[in-house]
Amino acid sequence: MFDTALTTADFVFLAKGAGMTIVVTIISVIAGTVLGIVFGVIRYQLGAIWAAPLIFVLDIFRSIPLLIQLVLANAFMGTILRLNMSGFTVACIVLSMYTAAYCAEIVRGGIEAVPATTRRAARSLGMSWGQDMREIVLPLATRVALPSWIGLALGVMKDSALVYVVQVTELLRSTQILITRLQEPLLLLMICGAFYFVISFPLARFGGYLEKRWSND
Amino acid sequence: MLPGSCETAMFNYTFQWKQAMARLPQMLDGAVVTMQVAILSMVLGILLAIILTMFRLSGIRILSAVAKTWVEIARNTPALFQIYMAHFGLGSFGLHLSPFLSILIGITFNNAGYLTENFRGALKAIPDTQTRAARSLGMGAAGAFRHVVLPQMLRISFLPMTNQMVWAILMTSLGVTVGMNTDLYGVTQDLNALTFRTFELFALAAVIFYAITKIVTLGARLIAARLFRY
Amino acid sequence: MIEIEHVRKSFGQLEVLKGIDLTVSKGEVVTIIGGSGSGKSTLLTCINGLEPIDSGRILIDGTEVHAKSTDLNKLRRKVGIVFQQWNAFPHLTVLENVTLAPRKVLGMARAEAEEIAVRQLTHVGLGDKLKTYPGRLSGGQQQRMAIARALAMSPEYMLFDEVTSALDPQLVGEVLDTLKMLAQEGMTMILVTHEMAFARDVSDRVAFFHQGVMAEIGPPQQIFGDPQHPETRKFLSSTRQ
Amino acid sequence: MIEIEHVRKSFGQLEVLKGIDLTVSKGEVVTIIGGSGSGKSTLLTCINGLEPIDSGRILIDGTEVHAKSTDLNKLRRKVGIVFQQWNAFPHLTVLENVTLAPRKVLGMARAEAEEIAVRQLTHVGLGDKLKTYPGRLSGGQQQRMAIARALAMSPEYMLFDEVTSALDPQLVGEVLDTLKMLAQEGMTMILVTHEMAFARDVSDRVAFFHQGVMAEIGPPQQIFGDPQHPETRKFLSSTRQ
Amino acid sequence: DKLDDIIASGTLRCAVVLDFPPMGMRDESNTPVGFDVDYCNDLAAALGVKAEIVETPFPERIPALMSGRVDVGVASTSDTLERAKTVGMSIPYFAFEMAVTANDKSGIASFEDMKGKTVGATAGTFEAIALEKQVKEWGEGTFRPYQTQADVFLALSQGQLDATVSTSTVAQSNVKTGNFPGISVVGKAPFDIDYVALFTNREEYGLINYLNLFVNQQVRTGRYAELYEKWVGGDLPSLTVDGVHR
Ligand SMILES: Nc1ncnc2c1ncn2[C@@H]1O[C@H](COP(=O)(O)OP(=O)(O)OP(=O)(O)O)[C@@H](O)[C@H]1O
Ligand SMILES: Nc1ncnc2c1ncn2[C@@H]1O[C@H](COP(=O)(O)OP(=O)(O)OP(=O)(O)O)[C@@H](O)[C@H]1O
Ligand SMILES: [Mg+2]
Ligand SMILES: [Mg+2]
Repeated sequence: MFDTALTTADFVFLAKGAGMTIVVTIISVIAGTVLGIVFGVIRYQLGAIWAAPLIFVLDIFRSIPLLIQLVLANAFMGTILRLNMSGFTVACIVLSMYTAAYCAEIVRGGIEAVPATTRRAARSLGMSWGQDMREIVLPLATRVALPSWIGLALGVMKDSALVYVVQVTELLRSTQILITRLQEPLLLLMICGAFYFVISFPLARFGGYLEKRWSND
Repeated sequence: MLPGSCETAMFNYTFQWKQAMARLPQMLDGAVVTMQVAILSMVLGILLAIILTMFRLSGIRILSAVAKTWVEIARNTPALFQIYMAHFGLGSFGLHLSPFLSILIGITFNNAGYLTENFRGALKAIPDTQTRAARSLGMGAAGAFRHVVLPQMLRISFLPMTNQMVWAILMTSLGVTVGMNTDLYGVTQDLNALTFRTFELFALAAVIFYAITKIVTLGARLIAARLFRY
Repeated sequence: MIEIEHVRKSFGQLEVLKGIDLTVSKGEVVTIIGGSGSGKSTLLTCINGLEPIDSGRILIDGTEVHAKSTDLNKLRRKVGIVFQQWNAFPHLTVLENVTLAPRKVLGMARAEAEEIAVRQLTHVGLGDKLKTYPGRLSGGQQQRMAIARALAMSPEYMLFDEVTSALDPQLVGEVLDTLKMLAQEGMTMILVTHEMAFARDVSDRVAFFHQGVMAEIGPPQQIFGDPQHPETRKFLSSTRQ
Repeated sequence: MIEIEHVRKSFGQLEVLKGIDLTVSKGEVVTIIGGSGSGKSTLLTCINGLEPIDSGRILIDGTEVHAKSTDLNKLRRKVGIVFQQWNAFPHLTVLENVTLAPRKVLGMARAEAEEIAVRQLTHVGLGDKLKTYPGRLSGGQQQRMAIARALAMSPEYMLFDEVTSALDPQLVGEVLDTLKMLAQEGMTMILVTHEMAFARDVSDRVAFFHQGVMAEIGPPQQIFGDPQHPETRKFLSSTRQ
Repeated sequence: DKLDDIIASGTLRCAVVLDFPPMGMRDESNTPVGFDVDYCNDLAAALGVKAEIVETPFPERIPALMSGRVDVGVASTSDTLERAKTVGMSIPYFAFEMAVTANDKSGIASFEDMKGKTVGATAGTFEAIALEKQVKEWGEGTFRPYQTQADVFLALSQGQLDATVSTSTVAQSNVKTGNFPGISVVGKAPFDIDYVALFTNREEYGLINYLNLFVNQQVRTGRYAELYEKWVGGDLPSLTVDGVHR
């Protein structure tokens, strides 16, 4: 179909890039979600006034281009703190915080969606705060939050294309490298785009499905 | 540690805030370009999203397929990819766009996709009886949409639109990949190449970006308060 | 004159109107009563062409509503309708709600449209709420605004679909008073209501619907005083309790 | 025994309880009546420590509810409460709703908890709904499930806050019957209700609340037959109409 | 100090730009090759350690060093005074002449012809800074910096750019590959010779001293000429400037 100079080795190279995209995404989403839950619960428990410093810090991660966050974190950890960190580590740290900042809001929204009366009922049965959180709030909030969370995870995967600035060769960067050598921008970009699409689309659909199903009851 | 106030030493690194502050006017010029791109891409994005929404509602299969494809590609591929595609992808067809146009088209494409999806949600929240009421007053389908449904749809999706605007501002930073060097990120990067004061320059850019997004969200709130008094 | 001839209408499998015949002359007030799901609302929406019909025909002053050649938008100016659910346009003030259609549909100038709107709103007792948004109005006020909005198009016929059934009891009266006033002014109206006392008071004829069929029609004295159809009796005794 | 002594409670500026005194002995059924906003619900949530109080004290079997040293989670096992709004856990089946607290709070084994749950659910007439999710239950069934859920903790006291007021009229009866059954079994209860006939029937004493004050308390015959306080008279005549 | 650290760690990490043929590029199996890659390997061999090539786009070379991700930059970095405020530069290890490469359709035949056209170069390079200044002086035409050298040539061959200024070696090498149809080298750019240096942290005098000596040795032993012949070919550029020491 296409007359192309693309070799198997090049596909392996692309696959490595895709692998990097996935690894960075998975690490950041997991770490970011754990942090996000912690931040979200703290944010909810403290209320808007006491949690103001936390809100401010998290807001920063949502108000500055990810590209700048990466460059700054890179410069800060390396140049200023002189920490000997790989680009991969920096990428994961920044993306995790970025994820956490959004995730915290999702978590808070989820918790707030659990009716106060339901929680009162749990407490009045003698359940402790922790039991209430685990047995009642967590499962109910998850229903509200999961669709948005899937959207967030996919967003992080797409945004991970920016970690090239800290010398991580992920999918889009691999594609650019191959474009350099092979000069077939259109074909290569199509392959790259298709990859993102194939991962993102079904999951996004699944999120939409969950949202629809759970908003009914 | 006030930027510009002094040269601060921290660990082994000596901050040179003055150098960065001296470039502030250039960076603010960049911020203006960033805002131009963001605002234009929003205006165009909203118009396109309205058109795509009408495509979806039209019931004409090919039109709703166009809208669907647009939305799915915009939502399921990286913005950086979309912008790169607008420049080099279209470039392979001999369509040459300036960096400004490339980034504008890239972000507009993205905005339109996300907003169309938002509008769909907003439409669901407007009861059917609204259209019925308008139609029974003798308005045509277009009139009912324009005078009754559309204003309510825009109001319901005002908050998502504000978020999208913030996104658009942040996305302008991707313009560098298509040769843009007049926006805030591009200017910062050029200055960085010149002086290599990476941390100071990008920290300053970060502060400017933060300020812009805050002003925009605040402004949006004021506008909402004025526009939507019901 | 509204002429309804053998109208049938189904939603999917469900036949909601099973051949309705009804003629409403100029100046007449016809009330439709009947159980939930008996097809009352459906008939009204068919009359002004919001719903298509399966067979039969509906003529308004001789124009067939569901004919292809009919300009429905034009026809609907003649036939005002107010629904059960409040359907105020929430993004417009009361005045804008009422002037919208005259301006956009009839192409009236703003000043003229506002003059008419103020007159109609004053008529229904909302002269002091012009700049208010519907969200700030009570349900009864919203319904009266909807009536004024329909009247501003100077319709020759008005259809009312349970305009009081979503209202708190104390708000019902003010809306019914508005309807009564309209009836006394000679407006031709078809109204669906559950307020039996009101129906008896205001109607020239009362029609009882049962499962898509017009089981009985007659003057209010007869329908309420001496119902012929067993279902009518059942219905009336259940609402009277 | 529940002893309430001079309890005061404010939400911000608004003083909701203005010094309440009430002692409920073992096996007694006390009903609280009163207008909306008079502080009835607030008092109940103070009794089981869901809300802090500003001054005074509440003792349950001699333990001060709001003392710092009190283990509230432990105390609450003694005091079951069922609220006005249904508060079923929607993600759990009826059986799981009832077994959750015994298992997690009392550390019961699943089998034992389920045995108790089935017994309580059968008691309130829901023996056939064990695997159903609350979303599929009627309001009355949900309230009965909530009662069974509270009973499964073997509480010594039960508080009921207008458990029927959000129900359709035909569902009220089944819940009231359940409450009556509990009263007959000797459960100590404080219940807030608007069902006067029921209150008269079931209570040992009836308390009338008015604007944060317990205006009057006495046996039902006296309160309903010969109310002393003018506000009580006003309230009763308005609810009787 | 850093010199000891490198020897102790057993690896020398070099920042190399890999879309800058023939200095740095990738072969068919996508492994890094080029003059700079060999140069780094030589340096590692001299230190008795293993070499690790860290790919860095042009704008990210210094950040990569500053963030401790690399030890030394072997990345064709021009030794400007501005940059020396931030990093420590060795003596020049290579010298570029600047060439103009144009899209055949643009009709550009010399540097002067670029006036008024759309021109571009790789963001953050010596030639980009010089060219942007020139475009401003001309007062007409547009300048566009791209993130990578590859993007510049891609844009050039697509016709998005009319011409570019790049090091002559890069220009020759890219035109030679045949990957970019419709472009050719049309002449020299009248910019100063671009001397490029190895760089490392500013305060690492021991390492800088070592790098200076290493560059000197590469020339002395003929290895410089050998590598030049292998990757570039033609007249060996001189690495010294008349009339001044260093
Ligand atoms: N758009 C629709 N699609 C499918 N079924 C419909 C639709 N509208 C109405 N129906 C069905 O048609 C039947 C008649 O409905 P209609 O609203 O005309 O009843 P009604 O007499 O107005 O009742 P009510 O007193 O409850 O308003 C009902 O069974 C209803 O469920
Ligand atoms: N969490 C709260 N924050 C602020 N005010 C509250 C809160 N809970 C209750 N109130 C106020 O306290 C007053 C008493 O409320 P409470 O719920 O105890 O009344 P009630 O007697 O139970 O009324 P009802 O019969 O309507 O349930 C009301 O004015 C209410 O608005
Ligand atoms: Mg109806
Ligand atoms: Mg209450």
